[in-house]
Amino acid sequence: MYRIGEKPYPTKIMHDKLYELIIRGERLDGRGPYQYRPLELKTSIIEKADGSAMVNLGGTKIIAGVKTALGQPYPDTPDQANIVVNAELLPLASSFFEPGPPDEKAIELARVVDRCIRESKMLELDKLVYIPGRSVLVIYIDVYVLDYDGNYFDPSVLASVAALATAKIPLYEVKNGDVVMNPDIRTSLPIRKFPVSVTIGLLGDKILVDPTSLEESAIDTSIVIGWSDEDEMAAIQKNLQGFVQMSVMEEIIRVSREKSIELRTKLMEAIGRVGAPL
Amino acid sequence: MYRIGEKPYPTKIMHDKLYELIIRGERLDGRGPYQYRPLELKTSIIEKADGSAMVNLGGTKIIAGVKTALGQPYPDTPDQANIVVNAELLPLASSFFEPGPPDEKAIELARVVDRCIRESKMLELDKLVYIPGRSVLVIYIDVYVLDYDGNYFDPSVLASVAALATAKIPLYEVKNGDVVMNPDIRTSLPIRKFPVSVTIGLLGDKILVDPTSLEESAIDTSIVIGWSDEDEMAAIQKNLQGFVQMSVMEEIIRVSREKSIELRTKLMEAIGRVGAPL
Amino acid sequence: MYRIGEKPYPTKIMHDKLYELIIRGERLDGRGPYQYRPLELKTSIIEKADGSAMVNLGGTKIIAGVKTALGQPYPDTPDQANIVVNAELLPLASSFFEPGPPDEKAIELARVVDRCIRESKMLELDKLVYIPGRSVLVIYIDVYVLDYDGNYFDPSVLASVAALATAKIPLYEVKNGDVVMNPDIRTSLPIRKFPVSVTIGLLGDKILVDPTSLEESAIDTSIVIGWSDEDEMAAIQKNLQGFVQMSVMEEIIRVSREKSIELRTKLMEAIGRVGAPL
Amino acid sequence: MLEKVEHRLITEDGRRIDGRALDEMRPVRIEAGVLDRSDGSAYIEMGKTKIYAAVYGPKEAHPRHLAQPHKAILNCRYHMAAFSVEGRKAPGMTRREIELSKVIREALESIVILEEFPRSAIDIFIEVIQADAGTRTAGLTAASLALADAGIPILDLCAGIAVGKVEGRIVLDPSEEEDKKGEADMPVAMAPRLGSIVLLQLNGRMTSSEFMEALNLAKKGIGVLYELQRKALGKKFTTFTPIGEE
Amino acid sequence: MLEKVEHRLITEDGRRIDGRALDEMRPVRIEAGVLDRSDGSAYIEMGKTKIYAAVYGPKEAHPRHLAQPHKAILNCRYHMAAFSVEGRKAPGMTRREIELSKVIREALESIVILEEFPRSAIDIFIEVIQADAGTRTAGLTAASLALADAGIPILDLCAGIAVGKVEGRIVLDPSEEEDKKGEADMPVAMAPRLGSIVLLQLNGRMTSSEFMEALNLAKKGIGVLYELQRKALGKKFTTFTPIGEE
Amino acid sequence: MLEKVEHRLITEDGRRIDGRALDEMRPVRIEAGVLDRSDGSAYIEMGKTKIYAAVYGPKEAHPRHLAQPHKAILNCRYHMAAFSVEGRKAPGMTRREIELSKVIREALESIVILEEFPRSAIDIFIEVIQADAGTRTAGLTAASLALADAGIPILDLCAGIAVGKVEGRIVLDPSEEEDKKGEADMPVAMAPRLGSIVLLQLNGRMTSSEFMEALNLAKKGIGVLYELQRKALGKKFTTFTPIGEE
Repeated sequence: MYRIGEKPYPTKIMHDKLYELIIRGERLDGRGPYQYRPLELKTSIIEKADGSAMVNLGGTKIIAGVKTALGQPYPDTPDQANIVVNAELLPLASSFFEPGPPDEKAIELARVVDRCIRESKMLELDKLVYIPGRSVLVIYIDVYVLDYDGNYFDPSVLASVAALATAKIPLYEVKNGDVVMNPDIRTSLPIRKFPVSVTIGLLGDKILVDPTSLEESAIDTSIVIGWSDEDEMAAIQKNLQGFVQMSVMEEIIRVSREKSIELRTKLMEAIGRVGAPL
Repeated sequence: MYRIGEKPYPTKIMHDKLYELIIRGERLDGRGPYQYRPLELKTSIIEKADGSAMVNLGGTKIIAGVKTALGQPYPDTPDQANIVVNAELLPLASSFFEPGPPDEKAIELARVVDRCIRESKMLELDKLVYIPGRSVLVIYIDVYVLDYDGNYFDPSVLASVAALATAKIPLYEVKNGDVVMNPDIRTSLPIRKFPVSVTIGLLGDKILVDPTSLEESAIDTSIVIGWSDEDEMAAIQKNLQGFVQMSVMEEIIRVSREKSIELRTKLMEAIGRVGAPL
Repeated sequence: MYRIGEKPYPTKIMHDKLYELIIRGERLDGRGPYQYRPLELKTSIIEKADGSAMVNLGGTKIIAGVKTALGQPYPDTPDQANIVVNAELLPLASSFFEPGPPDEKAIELARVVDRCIRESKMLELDKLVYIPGRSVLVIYIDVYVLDYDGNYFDPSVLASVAALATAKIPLYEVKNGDVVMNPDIRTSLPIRKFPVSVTIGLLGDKILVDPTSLEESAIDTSIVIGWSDEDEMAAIQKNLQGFVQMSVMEEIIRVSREKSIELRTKLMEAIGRVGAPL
Repeated sequence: MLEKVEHRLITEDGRRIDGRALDEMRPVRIEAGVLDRSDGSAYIEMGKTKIYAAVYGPKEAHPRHLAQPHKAILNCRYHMAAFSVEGRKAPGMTRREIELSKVIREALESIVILEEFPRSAIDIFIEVIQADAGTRTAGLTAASLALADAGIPILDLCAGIAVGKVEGRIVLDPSEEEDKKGEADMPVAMAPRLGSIVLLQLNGRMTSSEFMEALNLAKKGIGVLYELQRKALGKKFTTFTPIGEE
Repeated sequence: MLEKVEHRLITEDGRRIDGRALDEMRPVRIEAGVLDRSDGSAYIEMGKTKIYAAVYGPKEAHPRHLAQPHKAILNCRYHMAAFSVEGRKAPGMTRREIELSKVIREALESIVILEEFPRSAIDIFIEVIQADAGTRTAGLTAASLALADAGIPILDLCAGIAVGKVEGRIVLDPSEEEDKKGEADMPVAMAPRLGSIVLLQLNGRMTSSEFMEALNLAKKGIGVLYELQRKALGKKFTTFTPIGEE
Repeated sequence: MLEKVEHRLITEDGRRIDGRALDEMRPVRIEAGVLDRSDGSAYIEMGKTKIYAAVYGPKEAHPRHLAQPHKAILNCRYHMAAFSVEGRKAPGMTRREIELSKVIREALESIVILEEFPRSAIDIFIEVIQADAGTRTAGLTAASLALADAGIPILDLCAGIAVGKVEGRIVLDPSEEEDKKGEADMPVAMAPRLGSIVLLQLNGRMTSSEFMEALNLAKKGIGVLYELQRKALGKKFTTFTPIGEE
């Protein structure tokens, strides 16, 4: 699988070293191939946001905040609330990130987070419509990468979903044709699913879950799979150059499904939804 | 006329060579001084546009599309429809074009096309007003240069005029003070004139019509003249550095008028308006 | 106070030279430490603006124009007119200024001018509200630096205040719930204060007022102080790298107050308000 | 006040509303060498989707600091004409166009032998003049052909197509209506001779087994496109052979 | 409900509403050397149109890759102050300002002997502080003077003026009202000693013969401006002579 | 129709509405070394204001033409998260953020010994994740700590705090409500050991004597922050000493 000369020399050495390890089921940081780094998830850390969460996944630190406002629906979805996802790879987080407007990596991250939330039907968007075609809830999700040691997809989805799941939004009511905010009551967002994503790196036909940034620089390619629940995927994004062999696809799906269940369990614990019926 | 040292050396050689040819009435590609390259014009190639046309003029390929929408008139023309012309020199078309927002050349192209259409009074803009001061038709004309071998002005005007002349726009009606689209009927734009532009290159006091990109790099200067009809000009744009001798202006006007009649005949044929009274 | 190596070599020489002079109470252009350069102020030079002024302070030339329009108030100030200040360091004015959107220096200048006007309560903004929360006057102040020989703050404030103080704006009236312009009458802006700013350069613990651009390149740091009137400051901006010793702050305030009185007198003369009760 | 009647996208006899079978793609037209100025170019039509692609390079990378000492850099711009869609797309690159430019570039980086041209750049421009579903995969198919047309050494051609899930059924090459109203849309691109996936995205819900069914259906469609690419190229370079194939 | 009464722009005795004859230009004021920091500068007033121009250079071209081995590059920015027009122009360059910067630069490139300064750049900045018709030609007239004031070698000064067609008559130096309500506006600039046109645009309709009449009228006005330019310059460099003129 | 009742911000016994004394600052938390990737970092909380700062460098300055032959350049970006404020701040740098980046950078340039690293660059990033008054001074305090954490030689740490005038009284570390409704807000930062002010701004009205009172109160608060900075640093480098201090 390895193509000579494709990577600059030091990367080639790292690639070979990682490959040698992985065929023995090992990784540089001592993890097994399918093992996530330690995960910490804290919610409600930004009092001025409707919802917020910070996730530490190994050395990757991500914060997500949710704000809501009244707005007009998009013309093609007059009876649905709007979701707007913005992600920024802060220059604080890595010497590889530059200040400035979101680049293609940040835009891809935002759009993958958006897809996991939107396509999983996580939110009951039709319940957040106040006057169809005219007034709906606009849900802003802002994701910032604060410290970056590989795999920003999975903790960004976790932080966004946790922020949404714990958000307390104003209660809006229609009075005499106007939408007014009830200042006394805050309410939860109507939630159906708890999507999570699993990022898988490939070294030839070998799988390694949750790559660090060192691993990312040396692997052949990578694929992110978003799961709505135990049985359905909602989003996929192959996201580096390189090949995925047709022959490993089934294994990728199988592993990602298994890990998604594990991540969702941790998510539910962190947001206090353990055992809660959905 | 020729100024030593003005052009880099290879350009100077090309300039001299072209000048030697033109004084014998010849050009590199075998054309006469006043001869256009072969012209092809196809309309209605983009089903999703209200009107569209593709023009091949020698090795220059241009596509124009017309879209319409309801909008507010400009404050100083409350009783006229709006025209918005945008042009892009796609990086696909030439190694001299860069990706990114329209640069000064693209903006100039858009504004010359706009001037030919607007100043010729081609469209009866006052007939596309639904509620004066509040609701008028907005006509978007988007011009893309797909392949560039010199002279993007003339085929851009041709493609834009052909797209407008063959456009089928929705029928709007005012009902109870609202403007509503009649979904069953599509109608033509009200057209008065068929403007065309003629681009003329100058080598000293010698005229050469429709320069190629090789010729453009070596000529002294260039001038674009838009004709509303056989008798009236609507737009002029001198558009490269360099001098136009006062003494050749009359000949430039004469030749451009003659060529404009020839181009308009081809345009009318291509859009099926041969013999149609205007 | 002077730190070795901090400035490039020629700047260090200039710094030392200026310091030697200033301890003798002298400056390169013959001025005393607390002396402003010659000041000229002309108003009403742009007929198309509601108010305008040009200020020459030594070799620094600044023009400010005031335009007004109807607009919506900001949500947090529903019963106040809006002030919008824009400043541009035109590339015309100095080889140090680049074309393009306002950079950090231009933005700082605009915001310091804004602060002097806003925080001094110069304008009675509550008197320019036509329909609270919906329709107020928007006052645009555009400042352009045309020629730059140091200290753009003070003449920018002077030009802006003079343009506001001499502006003739349309009279707006509320008729049947609409705000309409009375085309026959123009009126003055309601004015409470005449703020001025004083820019002070520091060479160690030595003060020099109104630095030239040569001085600016060599001084240790600089501080701009805006005075609402004889007794109250409205704005301060330390605006270069470098230290201000705590021990000189009182002297800075004292000198700036004294100079502000002098500048305000010149301003009042120039706008014909001498002796006018406020 | 009328009740919303759900449009039936698939008839009882397993036909789609445009008459196609579930595993049938729209009419395709692929041509190479359609633009003169570029070093390589291609044109593709899939139904009403119409796309030009052009390649410039290898050429000097600039700005210089972007040049890579061991290989060429590949730039890719996927762009839609303002009139290519319903309504009018505002000029300028949308976030969607920026994302698609990235995934298409990454797909093409997999097949181009970048190490042959250290310090240089290869530019790929994809211009969608009409968008009617499947533009990213059709654009990639055209771009891959344009690279070959430019004579740039590649490991293999690659081609792409979308598969969808519509009313519970897996369909090949969804139409715009199927894409919008269906449950899932999955663009896939492969380098067929290498048995490798170079682009893979999913928008919408699928189970594991549906995914595998969809992936295999995509593979079938890609095989057809691959043959059309080779034919289009054959007209120009009758001797073209992907590297390593004899 | 009132009937629109057409404003008569030209009276029966051939006068314009501001009292000028058809071939009469507005009061002009031209000065050189008005800004200290720049290498050369000028100020022009034509009626209420008020414009500064400044020149910096020749200086090192940067970024370096823009430098030309055989000549200087010339940059030009025509910009209007926000308060220069009716209403308020938003800050930032409009499409109109970008186009005019280009045509003015091309006009000036014709007269500057760029070959004298290989690898360098000359920057020209035109700042319209009040716009009341004829700004591009007045701006060019000031810029040409600023170039001479900067001591940059030029083949000739150039000057420009607009001519218009108003109620069927050709007029010199149209006012803003004539420009808006008239049938045509034609900015022209020439290098008079060389008998050459360096800028020419037309907005609006004219026949061939009207065009030639307008062009000749422009030439007349340009002659007047040229003399004013030379006088303005004379105050500074009494010995200034365009190259080749003895 | 209700009469507006003025909120009393200071009670009769000289307490503020959040219970603080006039010269009392909000609870503060300062930590160093909180982000792994950067060369130095810090975190600060002052009340609900929460800010990260990170330092990268010294490293090669690029683009190259920005490099200074005699010293390092210092870049600083003060940025607020979209969710950090009431409402939602639009992404992208506002004019306010650009100005604050400048004044914070200038403050830090005063303390960093830039001459030690000719031709290089030091980047400072300040990310406000919650803004509840005093962000520029808290951000500067964190950035100064991050510089020390990165081992970059500095003349002294610097720390900042705002002082305000509220209902005629000078208060330390105004809350957001005091900032909005009060008469003046004055951010101050000092390098305490050097007795020098590195940042000073005033928004609002103060007399000379009020100003001096406010400045002295700021100095007091800064002293407290300075000790907290040194403690935070001590946990990492117990031997840290500002240059020249023995």
